Amino acid sequence: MNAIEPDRLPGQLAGSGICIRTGPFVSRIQSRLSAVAAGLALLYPDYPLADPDGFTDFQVRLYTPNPLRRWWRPQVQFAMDGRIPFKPLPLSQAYPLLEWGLNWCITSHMHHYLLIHSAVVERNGLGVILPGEPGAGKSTLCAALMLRGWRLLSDEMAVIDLDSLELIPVVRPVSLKNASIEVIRRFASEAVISPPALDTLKGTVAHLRVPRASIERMDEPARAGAIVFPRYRSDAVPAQAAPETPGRTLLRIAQNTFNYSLLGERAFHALTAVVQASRCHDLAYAELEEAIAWFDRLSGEADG
Amino acid sequence: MAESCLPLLVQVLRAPATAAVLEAPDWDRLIRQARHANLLGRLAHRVADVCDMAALPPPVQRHLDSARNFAAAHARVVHWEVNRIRRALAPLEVPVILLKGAAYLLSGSPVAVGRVFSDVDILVPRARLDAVEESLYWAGWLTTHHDAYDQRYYRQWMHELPPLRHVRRKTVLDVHHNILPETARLHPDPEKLIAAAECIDAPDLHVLSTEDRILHSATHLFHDGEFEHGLRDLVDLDGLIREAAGAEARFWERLPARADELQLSRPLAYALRYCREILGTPVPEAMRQWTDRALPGRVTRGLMDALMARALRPPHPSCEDAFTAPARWLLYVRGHALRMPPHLLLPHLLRKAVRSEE
Amino acid sequence: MSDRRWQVCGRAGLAWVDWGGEVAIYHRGSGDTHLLDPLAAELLRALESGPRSDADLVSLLSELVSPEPERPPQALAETILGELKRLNIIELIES
Amino acid sequence: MATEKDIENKENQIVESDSGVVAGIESRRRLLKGAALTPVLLSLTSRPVLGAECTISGFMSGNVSDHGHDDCACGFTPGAWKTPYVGDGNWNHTPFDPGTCKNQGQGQCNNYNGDGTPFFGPSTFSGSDPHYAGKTLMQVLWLSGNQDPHQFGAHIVAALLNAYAIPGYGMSPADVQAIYANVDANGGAAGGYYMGNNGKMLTVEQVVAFIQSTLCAYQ
Repeated sequence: MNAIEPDRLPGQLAGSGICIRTGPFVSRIQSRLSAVAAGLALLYPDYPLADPDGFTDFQVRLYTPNPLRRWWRPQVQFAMDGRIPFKPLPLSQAYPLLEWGLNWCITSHMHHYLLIHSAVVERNGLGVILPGEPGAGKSTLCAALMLRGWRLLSDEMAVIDLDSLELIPVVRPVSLKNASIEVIRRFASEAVISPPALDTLKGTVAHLRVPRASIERMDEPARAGAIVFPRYRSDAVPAQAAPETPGRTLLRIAQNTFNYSLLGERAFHALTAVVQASRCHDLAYAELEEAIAWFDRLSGEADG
Repeated sequence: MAESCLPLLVQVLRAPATAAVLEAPDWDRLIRQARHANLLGRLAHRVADVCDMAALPPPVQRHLDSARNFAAAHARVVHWEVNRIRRALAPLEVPVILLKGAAYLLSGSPVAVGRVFSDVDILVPRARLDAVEESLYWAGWLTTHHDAYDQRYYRQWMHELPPLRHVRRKTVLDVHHNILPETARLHPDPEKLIAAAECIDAPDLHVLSTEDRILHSATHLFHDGEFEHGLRDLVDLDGLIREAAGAEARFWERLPARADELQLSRPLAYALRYCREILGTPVPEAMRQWTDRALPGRVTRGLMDALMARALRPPHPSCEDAFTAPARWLLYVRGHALRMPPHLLLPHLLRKAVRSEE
Repeated sequence: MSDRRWQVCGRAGLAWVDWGGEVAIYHRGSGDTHLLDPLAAELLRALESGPRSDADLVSLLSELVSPEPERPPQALAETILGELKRLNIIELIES
Repeated sequence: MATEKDIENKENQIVESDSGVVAGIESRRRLLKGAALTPVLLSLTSRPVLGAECTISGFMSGNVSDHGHDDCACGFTPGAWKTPYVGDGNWNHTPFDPGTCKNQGQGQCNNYNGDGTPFFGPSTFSGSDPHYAGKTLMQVLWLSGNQDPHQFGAHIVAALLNAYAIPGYGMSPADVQAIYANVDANGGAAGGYYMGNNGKMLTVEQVVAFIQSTLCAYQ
C-alpha cells in the first residue's frame, strides 16, 4: 500500500478504488469519505496491493446514502457490488463499518472455508484458536499476544481449509472495544490505534495496526494445536486454566462457527479432526501478563 | 452501457466449455452476474461438468466451490422440510404434491443440481385445506401474516394460504390449492393437475406430471410477473424442457395439447419463445405455428419482447440500462393485473406501495 | 409402554464420534449436532440399525446397566427416549 | 433473493442440560451405575440456511442487517414473566397489569395480590376452568404442582403476554385465546383436550409442548 503516496490515496480511493490483498482475499475498496482514506493510510500501509484488472473477491463501496443529510446527522452506507446488507450508520462510524462490512463479505460468501468466529495466533509452529464467546475479551488478549511477538493470523475469524485442515491467515487490523482500547494503549505505548468511533452498537470501537512481521507471513498457513476459550474475569488472579473435554469443545466451537450448519457433515468431521489434534482449555484471567505467560508456556512446550 | 448481445452469464450458461478460456476480468464480472441472478451454484456445476476446475484461477475455484456448498445446504434443508411436512400430514392421508424447486429436487431432476431455494411449495386438494393447515399448525408451521387484509388477500383472492413459517427451523412453506389465483383471468382446473400428478414416494408424495410442471413454471414466470428471479426461472424452464424432450415420446404433441386443455397456451408460448431466444432451448420448427397462434398480435408481441429482453437479464449493474427498471415495473403491474380484477388491483398496489415505504 | 416402536427420524442417518465418556452425533437429515451420554448413545446405535420396540430398548439397557441400578431400566429408557424424541432425533412409527 | 446467510450465534444458544450425573464408562461393556439423568449433554440445532432472514448479524458487524425485521422471534418462558424484576418479561409491553406484590422480599416478589388483570376477562381468556377462576394472570403464573395441571395455565398466560410483547411472535393474541377457549370447553386443564377441526385431538400435555416450542429456552 505504501506504493501509493499518501496524498494520492484519497484520489485513487474516490476513483477506481484500491485493491488490497488480505490473505487469499482481494477487496476493491471505493469511497470518497476522508475517514475511510485516513483509516486505510493509518492501518494498511504494509499490505500488498492487487492488480486492479485482475480478479477481485469483494467490490466494496462506502458512501453517504442521502446527500440531503450532508450536514444534518450525515450517514454512511456499506455496499458490496451493489448489495446493501446493513442499515446506514452515523458518518463517524465510517471506518469501523468498512471493517465490519469486509467481515460480512467473507462470512456470507466464502463457504469454501470453515469460518469460526475466533482469533488465531501462532508461535513456534503452534496454532492457537481463541473462540470468541461474547464478552470473553478475546480481542484484547489477541492484541496483547500479537504485540508480544505472537504471529497474528486473524482477530475475528479462523479460516480453515476443509481439505488440508490448515489455518489460513486473513490478517486485518485488530478491533478493540470500549475498555480494551485503553488497556492496549497502556500495554504498548507504541501501538498504532485508529481514532475511536463512539456509541456504535458495540459501544466505542477502534482498530489496532498489525505489525509488519505478521503481514509478511500472511501467505504461510499454520496447524491448529490448541483451542483456548478465554474469559476475562476480574477475580481470576492468578489466571486459571481448566481442561475442556473434546466433546464439549466440539459443540462449543461449532456454535461459534459461522457456516457450520451450511457446511453440515463436512464441518462436523473437520472440527472433530481439529479438536482431536488440539489441547482444549478454558482460561480465566484478570491480568494480561499472566495470560501471556501461560500462552508462552503453552507454545514453549510446543517446541520443548 | 449494457452489453448489446447476450450477457456474459447467459453466454456461459449456453456454452459452459467457454469458461475454460475466460480471463480474470471476465470471471470477475461473470461471478458477480451469476450471484445477483441466484445462479452461481448452477453455473458452478455446469462449468465443473465440462471444465478441469483445477485449471481455473484459484480465487475462481473458491467462489464456485463455495456456491456448490451453499446449494448443497439448501438441498439438505428442503429434503428435511419435506420429510417433516409428510410426517405432519401423514394422519390425514392426503396427497402432498410438491411444486417448483422442491419438486425438481425430490424427483431427482438435473434442474435441481446447484439450485437454491427460498421456500417450499406444496399443492393440496382445496377440500382438505383447513385440515392441512391445522395439522401443520400443531407441527409448528405458524402464519406470518397476522394482518387481517393480508389474510383476506390470500384466502379469498389468491390460490394459496398466507405463507407459513416453522417456529423452530424458520423455514417458509407455501400451501397452494391451485397454480393460479381465484381472481386470475386464466382458470386451470386443479382437479386435472391433481389427477395427473405422479407419485414419487408412496403413498403421499407426488409431483405434477412432466407437462404440468413445465406449464406451472411458465405460468409462474410469464403470468405472475415476479421478475426478481426471472432468469433463474427461465433456466429452470430450459432445463425442464430439455429433460422432458429427451425422455418422453411425442412430448412435443402432448405439451401444447395439455396447454390448450388447461387454458395455459399463452404463458407456454412466451416460455418457448424466450427460452429459445435467450437460452437456445431446442424447440422444433413444427411448434412455430402453434406458438404464433397462441401469442398476441405483432404490436403487443413487440412490446413484450422489449420488456422481456430487459427483465430476463441478470439483475446486475453490468446488464442493466435506463429502461430496465421501468420494464420490470410495467411487468410487475401486468402480473398483478392478470391476477386481480381492476377493482381489487388499484387499492392493492397502493397498499403495497405504502407498506414498502414504512 | 405398549408395543409401539421407535425409529431414527429421516432416512439420511447419523454420523458418530465416540470419545468414550461422551459421544457426538450429527443428524444428516436435520443438520443438528448433539453430545450424548454413553447410555443414550447405545440406545440410539441400536435404533440406527432398525426400528425397536420399548421392550427391546429396556432389555438392552438392563444388559448395560449394573444389576441394582439407581434407576430402573424402564425409567431410564423413558427419560432417554423422551429427550431424543423432543430433539427430533427419533420418532414413534405411526401405526 | 436468497442471500447467503450470515450467522448469528445468539440465535441458537447451546441448550445445556443442567447438572446431572453422567455414568462414565471406560470399556463399552462395563456395567454402568445407570444414573444417566441427562441423556443429551449439549445440543446445537441447525441454523436457518433457507427461508426467512431471521438472523441479525449484529454480533459481529455491529449493525442490524437491512432486513433486520425480527419476524421469527421466540417468546419468554413462564419463568421470565413470573419475575419481571429480573428484566426479561416486561409487562409494560403488554396491556395487562401483574398486580402489586404481597410480600416484598429484597427486590424480589414471589406472591402477588389479586389486584392485577384477572385471568378470565374480555381482553384475556373466556371460560370456567376452576383452577384459574378468581385468579389474576400473574397469580396463575405462580400456581404450582397440581394447582395448574401440566402448567397449562402458566404456559397459556406466557403465550398471551408474548403475543403482545414480542414483535413477530408466532401466535397472535386471538390464536392464543382460541386455544384456551377450545381446551376449556373440552374438559379444561385437568384431563381435557384440544379438539381440532380436522378431527385430530391433542392432549393438554401436547398443547403445552407446542407452546414450549415457541419459547426461546425450548428451541
